[in-house]
Amino acid sequence: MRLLVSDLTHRYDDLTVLDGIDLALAEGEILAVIGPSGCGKSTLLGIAGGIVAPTAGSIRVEGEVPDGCLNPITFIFQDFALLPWRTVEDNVALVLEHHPLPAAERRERIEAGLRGMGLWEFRKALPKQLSGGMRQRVGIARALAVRPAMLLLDEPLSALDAQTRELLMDDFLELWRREKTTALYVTHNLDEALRLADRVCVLSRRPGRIREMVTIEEPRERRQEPSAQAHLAAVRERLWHLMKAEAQMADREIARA
Amino acid sequence: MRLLVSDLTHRYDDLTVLDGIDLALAEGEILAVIGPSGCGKSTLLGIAGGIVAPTAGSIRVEGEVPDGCLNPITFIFQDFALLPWRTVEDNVALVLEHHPLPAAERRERIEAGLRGMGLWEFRKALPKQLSGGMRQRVGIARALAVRPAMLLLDEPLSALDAQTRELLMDDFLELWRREKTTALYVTHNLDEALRLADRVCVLSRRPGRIREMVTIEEPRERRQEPSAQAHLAAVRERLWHLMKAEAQMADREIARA
Amino acid sequence: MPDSLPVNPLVNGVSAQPVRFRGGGFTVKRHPWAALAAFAALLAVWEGASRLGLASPLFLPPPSAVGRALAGMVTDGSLWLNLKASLGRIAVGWVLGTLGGMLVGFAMGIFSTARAVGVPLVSAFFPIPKIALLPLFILWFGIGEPSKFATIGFGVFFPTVIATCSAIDSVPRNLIRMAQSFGLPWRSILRSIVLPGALPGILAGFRITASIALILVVAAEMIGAEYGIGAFVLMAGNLMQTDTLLAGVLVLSLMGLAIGTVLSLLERRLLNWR
Amino acid sequence: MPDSLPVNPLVNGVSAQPVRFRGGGFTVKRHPWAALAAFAALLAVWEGASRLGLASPLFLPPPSAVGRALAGMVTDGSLWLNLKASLGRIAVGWVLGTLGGMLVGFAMGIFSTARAVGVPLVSAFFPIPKIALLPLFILWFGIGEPSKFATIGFGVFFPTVIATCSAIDSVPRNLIRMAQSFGLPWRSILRSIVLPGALPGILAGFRITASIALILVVAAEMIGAEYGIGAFVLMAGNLMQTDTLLAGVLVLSLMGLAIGTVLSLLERRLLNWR
Amino acid sequence: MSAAQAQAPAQPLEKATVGVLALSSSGPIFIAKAKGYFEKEGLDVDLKMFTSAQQVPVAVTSGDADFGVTGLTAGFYNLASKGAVTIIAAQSRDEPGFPLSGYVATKAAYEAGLTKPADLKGKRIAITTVGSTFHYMIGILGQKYGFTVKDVTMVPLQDVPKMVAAFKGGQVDAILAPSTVSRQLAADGAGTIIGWAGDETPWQLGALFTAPKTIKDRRPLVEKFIRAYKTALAEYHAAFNGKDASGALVKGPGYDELLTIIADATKQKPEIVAGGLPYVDPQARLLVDDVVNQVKFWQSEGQVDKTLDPKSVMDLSFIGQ
Ligand SMILES: Nc1ncnc2c1ncn2[C@@H]1O[C@H](COP(=O)(O)OP(=O)(O)OP(=O)(O)O)[C@@H](O)[C@H]1O
Ligand SMILES: Nc1ncnc2c1ncn2[C@@H]1O[C@H](COP(=O)(O)OP(=O)(O)OP(=O)(O)O)[C@@H](O)[C@H]1O
Ligand SMILES: [Mg+2]
Ligand SMILES: [Mg+2]
Repeated sequence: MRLLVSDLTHRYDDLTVLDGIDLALAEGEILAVIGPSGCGKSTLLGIAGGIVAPTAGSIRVEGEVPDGCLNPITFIFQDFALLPWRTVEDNVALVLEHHPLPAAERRERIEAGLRGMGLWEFRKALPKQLSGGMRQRVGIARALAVRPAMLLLDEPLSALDAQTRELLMDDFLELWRREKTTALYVTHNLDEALRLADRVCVLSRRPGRIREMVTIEEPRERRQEPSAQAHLAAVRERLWHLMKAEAQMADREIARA
Repeated sequence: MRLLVSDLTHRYDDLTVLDGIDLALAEGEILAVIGPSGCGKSTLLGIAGGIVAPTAGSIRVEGEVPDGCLNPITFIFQDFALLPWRTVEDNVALVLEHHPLPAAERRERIEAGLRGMGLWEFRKALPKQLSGGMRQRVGIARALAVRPAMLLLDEPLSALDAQTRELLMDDFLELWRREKTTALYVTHNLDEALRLADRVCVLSRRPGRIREMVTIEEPRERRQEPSAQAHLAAVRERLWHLMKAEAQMADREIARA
Repeated sequence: MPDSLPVNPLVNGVSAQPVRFRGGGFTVKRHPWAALAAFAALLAVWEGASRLGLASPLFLPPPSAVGRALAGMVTDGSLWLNLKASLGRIAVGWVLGTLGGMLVGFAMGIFSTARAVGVPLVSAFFPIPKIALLPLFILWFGIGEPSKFATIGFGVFFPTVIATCSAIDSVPRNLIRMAQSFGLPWRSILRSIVLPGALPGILAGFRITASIALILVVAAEMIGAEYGIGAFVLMAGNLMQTDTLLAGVLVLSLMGLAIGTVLSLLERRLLNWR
Repeated sequence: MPDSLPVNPLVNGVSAQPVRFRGGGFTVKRHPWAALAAFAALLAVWEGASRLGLASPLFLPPPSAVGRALAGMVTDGSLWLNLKASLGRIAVGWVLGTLGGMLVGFAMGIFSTARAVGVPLVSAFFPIPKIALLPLFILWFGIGEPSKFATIGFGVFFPTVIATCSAIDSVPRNLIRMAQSFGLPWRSILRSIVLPGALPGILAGFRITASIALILVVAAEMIGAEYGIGAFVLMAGNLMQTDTLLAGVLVLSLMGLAIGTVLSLLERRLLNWR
Repeated sequence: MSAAQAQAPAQPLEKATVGVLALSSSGPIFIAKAKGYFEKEGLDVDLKMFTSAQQVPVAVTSGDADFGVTGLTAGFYNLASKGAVTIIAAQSRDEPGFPLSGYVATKAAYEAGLTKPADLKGKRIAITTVGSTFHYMIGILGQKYGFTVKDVTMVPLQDVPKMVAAFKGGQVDAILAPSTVSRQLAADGAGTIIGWAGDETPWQLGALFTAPKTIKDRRPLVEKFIRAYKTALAEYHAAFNGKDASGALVKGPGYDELLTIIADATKQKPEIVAGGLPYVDPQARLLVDDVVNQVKFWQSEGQVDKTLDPKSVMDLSFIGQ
């Protein structure tokens, strides 16, 4: 599934947070979005997923929805958004309930999702009994249960420990290899972006504009290999530089304010 | 201020999350705590700060409280815990209100905190109008406003972008140089631990036990220098290895469940 | 892999379709005219039904007749006389009941023991019909104003207790733990966390208790009241003067509307953080 | 820098003091005996006051006398007869009022237009006193059961509307956005998100409306009822049989207590996620 | 009449409802029902019990009851003035020697000189409601002793328990209350009975009424009902209203049986009922002049429409008056 964003602008009351964003995601592409805190990354994601109405501009998708996909464009939320009154397994079941699935498949999807996230033991627990990282993992299991054609990820790993994050990134990559899910991946972690993304979109400080679009030439499969390190280091350096410039400008503006 | 934890055990109903923890923090020491998601890090912090009553064991502090310190042991929360009905500046003001401070100093502390976090522009905003990272920065500003003698930080930077995180780490280091604040720093980010901590405490998967206590020999001031990199890389390797072992064991257990 | 800028073959792809907007709804928008229109429609139907003879004027006098009765009350000054007498009773009774109820409700919301004792006591005492207790009120408080304050006050007290207590339950506990961790004294926690966090529920309770106070003014003025909207309505009912009766009821409705509007303004003011 | 293990000079430091526990409180613990003790104390004080002549037996007969009257009602079968008649009325009236109120409350909580129309209408109609309208109720609904259902139903309807509507306001909007993003149909969102999210507020509303229904059974049975706890209380009042009157009131209290207990159980059951 | 009686057993009974208060003043209706006089006329009469006099004419207006018997209040005349109800026969009346409503003075007021009904001028008197029978009784007491209702302070308290409470609490000087309550207050020592309304101001307390529409459309039904009613009235009168030479009440034929019927219907103890049995006219004749006086009184009080013609509230053709 492809995503086309053109000339997108968004304002909350009179605070402009996104200004003239143009983006195109190819089938199966993973685009990482980085940018200073508060620049409008979550807002962009919300617009792409159709739950925030943009002030101006258009956002379109194109392409076929694969078999078994129940919700083509699917979110993984920064604030988890779990139902506090449902157990872990029922939180996952929620997004399958309104689809006519055979009971066995429904069960199978839930179990696969929870086992994959290491939450099977906790399937009967309520959200209040989970740690922050565990809650995020429920959110991921829930999103994967609908077999999305396009994932919108809002800092999905920020609440996780380094090791779990590592394992989950492996899982994501596995998923992408299998399903070719297109993804818009908001993160503030350059390592994640360098590990997962095909391209990295650097947003400027608010109002968010596309500061630069950086393509990572090295194919994802080979990025762990020693030969790739030089290129990755260069990209990292570049991203770092761009971000630093933004942050400093923000700092200067704030000092003036 | 020094912290002494001895033989600490905690259970939620019949889930044991911490088991026989012994810890000692020296004056001005920064101890990073890492461990798999759900192993009890937040719980440990809660107990250290006196807001979770431990099932067994003792937790004591010792040492003088510096001038101007209004709340010796102060939290920075994983879930921000901002009052939704107060503006940014009033959220910071909250923790000063019950202290007899001259109005000028009160104002000065709030302004310094907000400017330091780049939130001065947003001082009149309500939490619902902030992004996740901005909310966390309010939480940090609030904690620093009381000039704590000991900070308990629960993944304080996890919601922030790489660059802001970098700047904040600099700020923390500056603070520590100045104030010699003791800190218990829960994180899932090895880089943060390596940059900030004197020692790193690796917790095992639930029930959390101290798996290992790793001392970083290189003084904090010199860690950015090339000469330090070899040692840091070795420590990193070691921590990585420990974490991986824990995660794998957890994985195996889950598979068996 | 596509280039980084929008000049991209896909942009002109034929099959591209806009992302369907799935959000929206479940927010409060204001429609200031809708209510006026509704009231106007209601009046029109009512008057029409009367004109067409669908409702006997004895059973349901038309709004014009009720309006005439109301106009009569205005011109002979009895409206103001009755209103003045009732407003004082409602205000004092409501304030007393609300203060008491919030006090007890806060205690029950905060202290487990108070709740353990309070919940069953409230369950047992709330359903006691005030009409049955009026003789006792007369004995204890006489037939003057105090017994009227008591009637309204008790009626307001119990719903306030329940609303306050359940509003406190809905205050997020993590905020309280945060405040405790900063060493906020207990009173500050109450004032700065519990009270504002419980405010939405308490205001919703006010909507209920304000109406109850208006209803109970009738019960209160059963106790030898010479003037008062309640006494007026009772007398009209006893004399089967349905148009006057409805005029009195209309006055109560308008008071309810006024209080409701004030509460809506308060909510918009105090709960803009939601 | 200290070693990694607890064998540390500081552990034996003289000045070390335990970290003060600052959390706790603001949670609900159960004290099953507290309520019983409170009721026992209350009864003792009441009986004592009567024995010592502090309260006139005509207006506040001692609990023993009330108990005797109640026992009399049990043995001559009149308790069951009256209770049966009233229970049906309360149940039907409450269910009708609650269903209607929840329907309207949901509509008002969800649709801005419904709210814009509904809030002022509720403010205007809620304060209409049912006691004053009894003659009109007879004219409109007759003297049979319908007018009794209407009296109780209307009394329950309005508080339910308000409680439901404000409970829906307190459902976190991010959960609704989440559900929308997963393409949940509107009805599923209502059933799976809005309804359970509003449940705490709705249950608190039930506590209020259940008691209101019990209170209103007296008003309802003012209209040509031969049997019923309300009719019984009214009749006892007219004959100045205070002990019998209080026995009837006691029955209402006990019903309130029973309903309150059921609601507490329900809350513990349905709201264990908080 | 003979035709009706002949038909009765063969035909299914005609249904009718009557609204009553559970008071001994409705005794004749209870008797007619219990002893089958309605059935004899071919009627299946259903009794609807009410707790306040105001509701009975409303129920007749709404069509929930075909007939009503209760005290005459201002509210009744207002309904009558709108053409909703018409008096067709008498019910009980206040007569000398029949203690129905007592003037009771509080101890303090009695000691301060309130010893006879004429002294009530200028006092605070608890009554049920404005427009009630008690209100009128004070009006005619004033007519007798030369004061108006403006000269007394009437404290409307809606019902007996509140009146008693206000009385006991010393909030009023006197109370005008039903005999049972009056006697109870006197027995308690809380007050002194200073007279009975029947002795001071005999008047037409209550009436049997129906809707004009019923008279128009179902005249035979009304005739049958009245016949049964009158049979019961006569029996009641014979049993309870007889006096000996000294003027004291004597038990007439069927006394115990009828008393049991009334006690059952009112759910009161027979001895209590016996103490407050009102006088009825055996032919159901109405005190027409008093009814006219009532209407005029309410009109002068501004509580009944001035345009109401007092004669128009009655249709006495059924009792041949
Ligand atoms: N509902 C809202 N009303 C008003 N302003 C809002 C609202 N939501 C977000 N904003 C503002 O929009 C800006 C962008 O918010 P957004 O959540 O998109 O940032 P972000 O890039 O995701 O930040 P972070 O990395 O911290 O999550 C912020 O400055 C915030 O103040
Ligand atoms: N209130 C509670 N009731 C019951 N169980 C709880 C409660 N809070 C936490 N737990 C359980 O305790 C364990 C540890 O929780 P804690 O929040 O301390 O983990 P953590 O190490 O901070 O995890 P993370 O890195 O994901 O934040 C988890 O398994 C969780 O299920
Ligand atoms: Mg964000
Ligand atoms: Mg945690």
